[in-house]
Amino acid sequence: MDQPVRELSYAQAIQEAMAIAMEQDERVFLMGEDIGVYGGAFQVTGDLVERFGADRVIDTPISELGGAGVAVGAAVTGLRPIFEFQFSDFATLAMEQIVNQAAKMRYMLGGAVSVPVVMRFPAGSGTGAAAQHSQSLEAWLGHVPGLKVIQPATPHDAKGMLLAAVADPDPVMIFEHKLLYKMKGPVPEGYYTVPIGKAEIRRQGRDLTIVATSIMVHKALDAAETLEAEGIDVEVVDLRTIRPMDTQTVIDSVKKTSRLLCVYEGVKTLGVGAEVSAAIAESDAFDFLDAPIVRLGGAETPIPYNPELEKATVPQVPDIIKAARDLVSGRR
Amino acid sequence: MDQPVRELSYAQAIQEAMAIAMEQDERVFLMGEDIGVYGGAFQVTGDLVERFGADRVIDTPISELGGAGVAVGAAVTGLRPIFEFQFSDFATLAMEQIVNQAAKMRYMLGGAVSVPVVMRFPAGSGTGAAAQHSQSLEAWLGHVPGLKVIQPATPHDAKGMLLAAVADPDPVMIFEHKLLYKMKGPVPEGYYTVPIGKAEIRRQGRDLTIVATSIMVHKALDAAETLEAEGIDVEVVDLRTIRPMDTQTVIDSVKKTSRLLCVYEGVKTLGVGAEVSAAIAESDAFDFLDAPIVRLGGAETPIPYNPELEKATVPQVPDIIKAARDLVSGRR
Amino acid sequence: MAQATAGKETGANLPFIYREYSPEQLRQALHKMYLIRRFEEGAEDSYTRGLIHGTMHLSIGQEASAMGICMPLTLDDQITSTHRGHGHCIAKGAEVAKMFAEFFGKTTGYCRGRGGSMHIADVTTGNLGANGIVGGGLPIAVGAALTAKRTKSERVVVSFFGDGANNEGAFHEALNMASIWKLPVIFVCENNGYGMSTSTARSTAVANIADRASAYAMPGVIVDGNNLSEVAEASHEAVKRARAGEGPTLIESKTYRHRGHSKSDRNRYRTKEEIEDWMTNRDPIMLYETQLQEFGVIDQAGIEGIREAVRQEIADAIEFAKTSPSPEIANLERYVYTEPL
Amino acid sequence: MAQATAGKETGANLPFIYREYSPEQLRQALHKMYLIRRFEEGAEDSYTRGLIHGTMHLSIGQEASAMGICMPLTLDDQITSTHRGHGHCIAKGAEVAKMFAEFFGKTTGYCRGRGGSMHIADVTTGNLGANGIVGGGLPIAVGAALTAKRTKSERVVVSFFGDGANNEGAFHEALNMASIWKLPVIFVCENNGYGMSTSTARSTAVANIADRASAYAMPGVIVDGNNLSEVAEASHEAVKRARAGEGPTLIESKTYRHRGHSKSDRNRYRTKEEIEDWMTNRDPIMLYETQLQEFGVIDQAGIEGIREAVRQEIADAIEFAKTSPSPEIANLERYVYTEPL
Ligand SMILES: Cc1ncc(C[n+]2csc(CCOP(=O)(O)OP(=O)(O)O)c2C)c(N)n1
Ligand SMILES: Cc1ncc(C[n+]2csc(CCOP(=O)(O)OP(=O)(O)O)c2C)c(N)n1
Ligand SMILES: [Mg+2]
Ligand SMILES: [Mg+2]
Repeated sequence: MDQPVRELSYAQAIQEAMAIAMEQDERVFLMGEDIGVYGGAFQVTGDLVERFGADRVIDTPISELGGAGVAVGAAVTGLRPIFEFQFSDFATLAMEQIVNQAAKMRYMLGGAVSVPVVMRFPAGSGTGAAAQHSQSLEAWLGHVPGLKVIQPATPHDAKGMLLAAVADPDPVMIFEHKLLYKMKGPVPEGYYTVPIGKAEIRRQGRDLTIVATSIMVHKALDAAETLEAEGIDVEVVDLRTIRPMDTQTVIDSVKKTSRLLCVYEGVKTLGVGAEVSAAIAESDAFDFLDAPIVRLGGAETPIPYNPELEKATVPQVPDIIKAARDLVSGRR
Repeated sequence: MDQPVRELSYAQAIQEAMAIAMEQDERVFLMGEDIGVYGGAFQVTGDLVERFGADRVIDTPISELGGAGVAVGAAVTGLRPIFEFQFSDFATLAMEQIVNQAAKMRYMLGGAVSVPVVMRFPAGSGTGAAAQHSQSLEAWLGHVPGLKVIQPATPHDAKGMLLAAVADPDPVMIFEHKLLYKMKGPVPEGYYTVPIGKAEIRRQGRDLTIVATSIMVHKALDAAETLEAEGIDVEVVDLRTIRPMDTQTVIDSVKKTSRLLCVYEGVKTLGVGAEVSAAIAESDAFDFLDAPIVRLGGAETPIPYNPELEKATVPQVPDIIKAARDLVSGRR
Repeated sequence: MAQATAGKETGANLPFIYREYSPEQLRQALHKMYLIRRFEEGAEDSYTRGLIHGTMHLSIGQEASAMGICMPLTLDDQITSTHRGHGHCIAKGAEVAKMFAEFFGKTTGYCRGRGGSMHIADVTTGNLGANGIVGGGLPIAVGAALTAKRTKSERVVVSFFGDGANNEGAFHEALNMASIWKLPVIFVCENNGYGMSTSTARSTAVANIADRASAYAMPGVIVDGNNLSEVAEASHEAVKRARAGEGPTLIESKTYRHRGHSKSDRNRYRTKEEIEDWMTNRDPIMLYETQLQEFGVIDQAGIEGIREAVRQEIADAIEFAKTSPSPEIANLERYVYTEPL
Repeated sequence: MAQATAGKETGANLPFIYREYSPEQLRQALHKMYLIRRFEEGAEDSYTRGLIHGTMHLSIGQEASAMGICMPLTLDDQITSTHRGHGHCIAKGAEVAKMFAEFFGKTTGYCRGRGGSMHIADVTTGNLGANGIVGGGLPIAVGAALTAKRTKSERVVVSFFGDGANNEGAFHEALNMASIWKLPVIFVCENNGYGMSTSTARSTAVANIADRASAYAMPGVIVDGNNLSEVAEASHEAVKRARAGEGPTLIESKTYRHRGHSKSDRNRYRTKEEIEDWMTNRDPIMLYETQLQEFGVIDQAGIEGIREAVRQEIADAIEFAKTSPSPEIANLERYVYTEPL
């Protein structure tokens, strides 16, 4: 990339991507609850309504199913909507339109249409908002053919992947961890894309591969620093896309390190790490494995309100360090 | 069990279970679309409305979200509803009430209530009903703490697990494969339960463990017959419960056979087999594995209408035979 | 269809369509209604012979509703349809050959064999698709209408749905948004008295679905859905309103399906007498035919001509479908995503 | 509360509550309204000091609505509440100490620290819980009312929700089912003019939420939500109707929240003047206090007594919460499932 690079927050990076997309293409517009004058529950749309008007930054009524369906209908007839769920938890109200319509319409119609809709899902725990405002539901949508599902972990990727999503002819679901919104990082100016479907190696290492998603990438990198001091050399793979998953990058990494740890915030059972683990266990990387594949996922509980309990439900840096140590030392 | 045993179809077994539950307990009642005089889309409720009246076999309007919520509200205030979705695909409309309310209410209220609701989901492909009436979505609900999720594979288990579900203080989700409804099998008369959370070994074997769910259990057993003639001795584990999953039974089996094949109808990626595979790959059975863990799941596509395509989307007996042969012979 | 003055008689007392359409157009409408009827009979027959699998929902008895609504629509206008959508598809302009091919699961079908009856669509004539999800098409239609408005086109969008669908949350959310944003969309409730086995009296708190229009501050119009002219007139009004930027209309078209809900209906919830009455006294094609003759737009020979033409069209279409190729298994995962060019 | 004749003055011209309740009961109502106000002020203050985390939605300005609706309810009656539910919880009978304890995340809280503000509940006094999902409580209330009807109890169920919630599909489906089954449930829309930042004019196709009642064939009643007596009178009527088996009522209680939507509101969608007007001229507690004095039910000293008692109650409650134990991490997975006894 040749463009000048600034430090932006993850939320600012997304906002900038949306602004660029709207400037470039009349068909792009935003829909969601309180994304206009309020600026969005997490201030991601911010002041975009002032720049682009209430016609292109549309406040919907509190109607997630209908709103998502309107976005699908607009996409299939030629527009390029970016639909914001206020919290990913409210996707539970719109699964019908996402899964039965957006994901399947092209297939059911034998290729007669495309559905270029982008949906954004502020996700994850850590804000004290309790069980109905803290879920990580990316595994559900990752299970649905017809959708593409991404989880950018950095401001750079948040912008580049959103622009890739808008350019994509198919429905793209973006899970954004709420605790990342304020995280800063280098973001090039102007237009660029980061490809959907490609994992990124964030740190090279020899002893152990950690595949992490979203905010867990940063926790894994933190853990890797500590582990390095102990002589454990960790490779950190940022999965970035849940569907289609870039298992090849993980396979190659595991062939090098012989050990795999999957770290994700969603509930452990049937969460994203289950797929990563299973994909490796059935690949030719299996023969390179020196130890069981370990998963660190969310606890088997709704997210609690109490902050200490809340923290304990999802993997933290010390958990990752301990799991890595155990894995490398052969402790079970 | 001491009760006399008859041959009943899977649908009849469920109907009998519901009748017994309603006879035993005034609090039990049925809700769903066209479950009254129509007898249910798959004739599972049949003539129960004549026996128990329209007050206890309640036809709802076509309002899945509201209907599921009514069931949750009735359960939390002392009744024992059994709610039928006409097709499991329509659960997409009710995920809010299932996942945010039924699954979490007890937790969010610190144990002050229980939510003894049973929901039934006719699922799966094979009926030519295309993409919006053929899905297998058990993996979604299996990802949700607070729910119990079961997939009985035989008439015997369908009855016994439904009665266990009604007796259970927590929300139990039952996925019933539509192609099983007409399958017959021995069913004891009267009341009995089959425990939720226990897998069942359907066939003992030495060379390979096949973990299968729902209709795939029967396909796996068929495959095992053919494989036996070739000298391959297959152990077939009927998983029966998705959450909480009985991984111990699978671990024990894999320690014996050293090979694992997971067969399930849901989309392969992030389907039930991903969890089975991952659970084994992180268990102490890992050290016993002589080969990669192989999964046969649904294709990465919506279910097509054309019958040949439809068949090709989900594992069939020859696919299982081939996968088993390859696994045992070390072919990849 | 373009407007013109019709028939032998003229004057303000003529039913709407005789004032609005040419005799040729009126005869074409009869032709299409026959095409719908015979298409469904042909599909039913093919199903019975095992040539079509799965299930299907026939709209026999509801042809005037589909036809009347589509009369004022241009090819640029769009519709979303339902599980009971064959009539909508044909009325909007689809070819029966490609529809049969779809039902037979062939690559020449509108959905290349991937959709079948429940997803029949012809995007080229503005049909965005039948829908397996009751109420699923309503928000999509609102979205299509948003496109129409944002792109400043003249296009209107019609969303067909059943009486049963009116109790879905999607209905509520869609009508509210269409109203607040004054979108060019027409909600057409084909009230055939039942959602599967459940009568509107048992499922719906109000006597007429149109009574709910006031909750969305839009006009609610009730028409005899078996009277082509009445349906077409209501559609005209609503289209005019929509094109003028005045927003949505809810039309309730009261009709009846002669057949069971789908292929697995024991028909325990309706009396023989009720069905008999609608079939013999209120058949929309019969009523229209009689009226056309009464106003001298067609004679018995003309009717026979249409019937024969339709018979041939259907026979040819079935033949086309039968002899078309099936999809190849190797192409199973095609159309899941948009392939790069 | 039991009925009794009130105050110094009598006669048919007295506002409803003065005819229906004893002076003691009327003073208790003021006490509770103060308790709600001071509870929320205390919570706000604790939040500012970092003693409470997460977010919260204050109902300051809406106390007459919560209180008035709950006046005719018995402890056996049930409610479902909302994200803005502190007032409902207290009005229905909960103890502020256990509420504070919950907000502080303690094991002595109503939800043992698992729920917080957004899930505050007191099942023992009939509050089935606040709800983080807008509209989420409506179907649940209908289910609770189904239980009440099936078990032939006298119980009624009240479902509180906001104006924003009225555009959710859940609203539509719930009201329709309650109506067709004639269930003893009362839908109370607390219309404070905005769903978060979106005014009802921008979100809702009708001028009044109660205008939608006709779509469900139930009475729709509009009351001044800041006038305790008006709210209580509407609630009385609806409760009578529900207990008599005549089915549901929709009450729209027009009110206003003084504070921002939650703790992260820049307040760009309302004018200072609008807020100022409601705070100074239409504060429900002030209005009620004035009226009580006017009818001689209380004097200034009495009011001071109530204020002082509430002050003490709140201080004690906060102290209780502060000194209560936190849950142990080891118990993280408790209450996910019902443990066998
Ligand atoms: C969301 C959803 N719920 C239930 C069904 C099953 N179903 C298909 S058609 C139908 C009845 C629909 O009734 P109505 O809307 O009146 O249309 P009609 O069949 O009478 O044309 C039902 C219950 C479905 N397809 N989708
Ligand atoms: C299903 C759902 N959508 C959106 C939200 C986010 N949200 C919380 S409160 C609120 C506004 C609700 O407005 P209203 O119903 O009028 O209640 P009020 O806040 O005014 O009391 C929104 C959009 C949510 N919690 N649940
Ligand atoms: Mg109908
Ligand atoms: Mg409000």
